[in-house]
Amino acid sequence: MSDFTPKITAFVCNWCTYAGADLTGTSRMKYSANVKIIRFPCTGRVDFMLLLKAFDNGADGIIVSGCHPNDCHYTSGNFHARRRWIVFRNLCDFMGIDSRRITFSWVSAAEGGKWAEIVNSTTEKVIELGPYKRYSQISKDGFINEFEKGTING
Amino acid sequence: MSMEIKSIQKDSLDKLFNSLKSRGNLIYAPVKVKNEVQFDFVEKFEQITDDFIQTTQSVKNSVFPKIETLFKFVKTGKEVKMLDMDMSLIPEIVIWGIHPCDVWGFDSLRAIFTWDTHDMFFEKRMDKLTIIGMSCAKADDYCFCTSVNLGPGSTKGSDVLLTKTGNGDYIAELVSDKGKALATSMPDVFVQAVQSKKEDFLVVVEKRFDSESLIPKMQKKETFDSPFWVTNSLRCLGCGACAYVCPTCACFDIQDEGYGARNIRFRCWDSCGLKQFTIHTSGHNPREVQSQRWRQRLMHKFAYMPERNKVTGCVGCGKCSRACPVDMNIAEQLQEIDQKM
Amino acid sequence: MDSLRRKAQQLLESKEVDCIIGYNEGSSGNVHAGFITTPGQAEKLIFDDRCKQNLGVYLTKHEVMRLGKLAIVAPVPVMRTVLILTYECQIVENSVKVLGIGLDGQFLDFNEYADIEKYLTDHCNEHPEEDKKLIEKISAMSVEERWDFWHETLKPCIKCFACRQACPMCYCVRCQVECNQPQWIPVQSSELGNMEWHFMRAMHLAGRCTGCGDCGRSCPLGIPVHLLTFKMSDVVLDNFNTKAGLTIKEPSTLSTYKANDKETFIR
Amino acid sequence: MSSIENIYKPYLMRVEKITNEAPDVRTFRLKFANPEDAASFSFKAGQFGEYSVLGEGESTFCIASAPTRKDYIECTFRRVGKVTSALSKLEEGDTMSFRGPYGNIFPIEDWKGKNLLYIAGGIALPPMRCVIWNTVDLRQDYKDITILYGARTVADLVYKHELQEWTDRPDIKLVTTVDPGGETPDWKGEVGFVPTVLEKMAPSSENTVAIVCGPPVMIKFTLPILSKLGFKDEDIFTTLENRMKCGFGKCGRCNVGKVFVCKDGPVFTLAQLKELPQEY
Repeated sequence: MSDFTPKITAFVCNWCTYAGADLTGTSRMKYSANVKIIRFPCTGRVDFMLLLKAFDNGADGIIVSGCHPNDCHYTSGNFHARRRWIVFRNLCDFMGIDSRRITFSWVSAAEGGKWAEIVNSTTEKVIELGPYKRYSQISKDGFINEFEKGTING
Repeated sequence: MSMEIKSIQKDSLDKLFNSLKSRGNLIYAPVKVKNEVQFDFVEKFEQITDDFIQTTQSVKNSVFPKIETLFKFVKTGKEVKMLDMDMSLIPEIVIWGIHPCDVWGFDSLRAIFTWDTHDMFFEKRMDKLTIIGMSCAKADDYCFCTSVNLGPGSTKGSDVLLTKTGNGDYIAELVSDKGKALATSMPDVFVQAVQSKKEDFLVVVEKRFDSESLIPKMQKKETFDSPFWVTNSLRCLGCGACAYVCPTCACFDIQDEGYGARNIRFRCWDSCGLKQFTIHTSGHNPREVQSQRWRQRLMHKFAYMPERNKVTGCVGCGKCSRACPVDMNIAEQLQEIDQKM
Repeated sequence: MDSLRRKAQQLLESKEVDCIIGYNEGSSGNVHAGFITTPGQAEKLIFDDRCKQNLGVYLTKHEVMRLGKLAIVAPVPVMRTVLILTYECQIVENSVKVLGIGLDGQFLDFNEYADIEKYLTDHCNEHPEEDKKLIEKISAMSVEERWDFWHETLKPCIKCFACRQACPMCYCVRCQVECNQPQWIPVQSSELGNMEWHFMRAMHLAGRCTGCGDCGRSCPLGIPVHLLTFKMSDVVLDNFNTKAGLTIKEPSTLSTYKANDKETFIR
Repeated sequence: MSSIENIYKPYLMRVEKITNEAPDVRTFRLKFANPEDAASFSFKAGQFGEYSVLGEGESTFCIASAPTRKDYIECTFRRVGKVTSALSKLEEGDTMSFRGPYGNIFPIEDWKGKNLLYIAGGIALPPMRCVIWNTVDLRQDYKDITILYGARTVADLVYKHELQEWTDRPDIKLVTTVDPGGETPDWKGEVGFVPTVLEKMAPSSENTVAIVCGPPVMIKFTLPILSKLGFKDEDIFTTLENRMKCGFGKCGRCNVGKVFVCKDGPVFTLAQLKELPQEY
C-alpha cells in the first residue's frame, strides 16, 4: 500500500486552526499536501453530517480542529462541539465507523508546528489503515461501479 | 380463458423448482428470516417455506422496485449525455408460492402504470414474470380478501395456481397460456388431475363488507366530508409503512443522484401518508393534516381507482394493518364506513 | 385501573380536561391509543403489559392539540417525554394533566410536574434485559464486524419513517432528512443512505431519548433501531452522568456543556 | 402511445437567453439541443412541463411562451427550492432538460368572440402570459382584452418590458397594482390587493370569460368577487399548482379527488373546482 495517497478533509475553525495552518505555511514548515481544508466559523458549526458526507465523497480520513477550550471566539462553541464529539465518536464506534480515521484537535493560531504534526500523523495513520473501502464500497465506489456495469435495480 | 387442471405430486415440487432454475429463471420465493417470512431470491428448493399467512412486504418490488433507474447521464463541462438503461438486462423471474391476494396486486399496479401512457419499465418487468400462486390454507383476522371480491383460492392473475391437498399433493390450475406452456414442457411434473375439490382445502375468510356496496358509498360527497376521518385517524402517526408494504400502492418520487460526472435519475417509492408528499415549495400544503392523508389513502383505493382505473386498489391482504405501529386496521374502518354511511 | 378510570371520568365530568389520551382495546388482541372525550367512554381505558406505545407523541400532533385541554395516561417513559417536551417549549408546564402509571403499574395522580420529577428521581425505567444483552453483544464486536452488522441490519429499511413518526422527540416540523439544499440524506432507501439516516436519528436523540423503545417497536420490518438510541443514552450517562427527561430545569445534554467535560481523544 | 418509449426521458435544452425579471425571478429562453426534437414538438396554451438541471431533480412550471411563437420555449421561475436554485445558477449556453408538454389547455377556441379578463398575481403571470400572448397574437378573434396584474411590490412585477408593451397597445387594457406599501414614489398604477382593485374596476361579466392565476390566498378572495360581478362558474378559469413529479397521472402527488391535476388539469373552471374536494 505504499503508493496510497490518502484523501484527508480538515474541518477547521476560522479563528484558531485556520490561522494556525496559515502560520505553518508562512513559516515554511513541511506537511502532507493531501489535506483539503474547509474553513468554518467555529467548530460548533461543524455538523456531524458533514463528516459523514466527507466519507461519502471519498475521504479516507478527517481532521476536525478548533480553538483550545476557553479560547473560543464565540465563548462556548468549542465546548458544545466537545460534548457533541464525545457522543459522536461513541456512535461511530457503535455503528462500526472507524473513529481512528477522525482526528480531533485544538490548534491555536500560534501553533503552526502542532498543525503540521497533526496533519502528518493523521496521514501516517490513515496510510496505515489503508483506503476506507468499507465506506466507499457502498457510497462513491459502489455507485460508480454499478453505473459502469449498467446494473438494473431490483 | 378456459382453465386446465393438473396435479403435482408432493415429491415432484422440487423437480418443478429445479427445472425452472435450470432454465435460467430467478426464483423469488418466501423464505423464513428470523421471525418473519419474506420474499427473496432463492437458490435451493429447501430454502422455501409455505408456512405463513402473509409476508410483511408485498412482492411489488419485482415489477416496481424500491429504486428504478430511469436513465443515466454523464456531465462533462456544459455538455450532458443521456444514456438509456439496457432493458434486456431485466431478468426472467418466477414468483413462487405467492398468495392470490398478492397476485392480484399486480393487476392494480398495471391499472396505474398503463391506464393512459404506458410505463415501459413496469411493462418490461411484468412481461418477464411467471407467477406460480399458492392458495391459502390459513388466514388471520387481518385478511379480508373476500370483501374485495377475491378469495383464498382466486386464480385471477396467476399463471399457475397450486392448492395443497390433504395428502400433500397439489392441484395445479393452469390459468394462463404461460402456465399451460409451462405444464406442457414438464409433463413429468404436471400429471393427470386427481379427484379432489380445491374448495375443501381452502381457508374460510369471513366477509367483512361488500366492496360493491362500499365503493358507491366512498364516492359520495358526504363520506368525504364526514367527521369519521378525523376521529378515526387521530392515532395515525403519518408514516409510510402501510403504503410501502402494500401490494398496490404505487406512488413514487423522481430524484437524481450521482458523484461528479456520473449521475442517474431514478424513481423511488413514496407515500401519500407522509406530510412532505404534497407540500408546495411555498409551504402551502393541500393535505395539511393527517386525517386528510389517511382519507386520501382509502379514497384513492376505494373511490378514485374504481372510477378511473376500473379496479379496486385493495386486495384485502391486510399487510398494512399488520405493519401499522398504531393498529390502524383498514378492514375495520372500511367495515364501519360500509355500515354507517 | 379502576382508579385511573374514575379519575378520567371525574376529569371529563368536571370539564377540567377535554380529552384523555389513553390506551384502548384494539383489533386482533392489540391495544391502541384512544382519545376519550366523554365521561361515558372512560370505561374504555385500559392498562396492561401490552400498553407500550409512547402516547407522548400525540401531544405535538395538530389534530390532537385541537381537541382542547389534554390529559395523558403516562407510564414512566411518557412522564419523561412530558418533561422533555416542557423543557423544549413544546408544551406549557402543567398544561397537560399527567395520569401517571408507576413502574409497579399503580396509578399515580400528579398535580404538577414537580411531583413527576420527584417520582422519577428513584423510579426511572431501565432498558429491557434483552436489549442490554444485544447492545453488549454488538459492543463486543470489532469495528469491522459492527459495520457489517449494521450494514446488513439496516439494508432492508424501506425509509417509511415509522421510527421517526413514532418518536415523541421527533416533533420537528421539518426533519433534516427532508432538507434538500444540500440533500443531506438520500430520499430513497439505499445502503449508505439508510445508515446515514439512522446515524442522524441516533445523534439527534442522544441525551433526549426516554427509552420507550417505540422506534424499534414501530418498525414494520422489525429492525432493532432502538438499540442505537439506547446505546446513546448509555453513552450520555457514562460521560455526562445525565439522563433525559428527569427534570424540566436542565437542558438536554447536547444543548449545554460543562467546562470540565472529560474526554481522552482530542489532541 | 408506444410502450417501448421511456416516458421519463427528457429533451436536452440549451439555455439561449436569460432575462432577470424581478429579484430571484428569471426567464429562460430554451432551444432544443436536438433540432429533430424541435420539429416534432408542439404544445398549446396552458400546458406545463418538467424542467430540470440534470443532477438536481425536476421542477414543474407552465410553458410561459406562446404556442404561436415557434422554435423556442420560455419558462419563468422564482428561486425558492432545490431545483430552482440550481436553475438560477445556470448561464446562457448551459444545458438543461425539459419534458412535456403535459396537461390540458385553455379552451381559447371556445372563447372566440368574447371579452377576456385576465387576473394574475405575482409569479403567476408566467402561466398566464402564454395564453395572453396566444390570444393577443390572434387579436381579431376576441373582443376586449383586459389584464389585471398585481404583485407585492413594484420590484416584484415580472415581464416589465411586456407590461409596457401591453400598456402602449390601444387594444389591450392593462391595470397593474401593488400591495399597499409596495409602491415607489413614481408608481403610476393602482395600490391595493388584487381582489380589492378588481371590485373597484367592476368589469362587466357580459360575454366575458375570466382567467385567474395567483397564490392560493389571492384566488380565494378573487373568486367570490367575480361571482358577485355576475361571472358564471363556467366562465371562470384558473390553473391549479399542485406538486407534480411524473406528469402522467401515475406518481399520485397531484391527485385531488378523482382528478390528476397533471392529466385533467392544470386548467379548471370554477364549476369544475366546486366538484373537487378542497385539496389544492
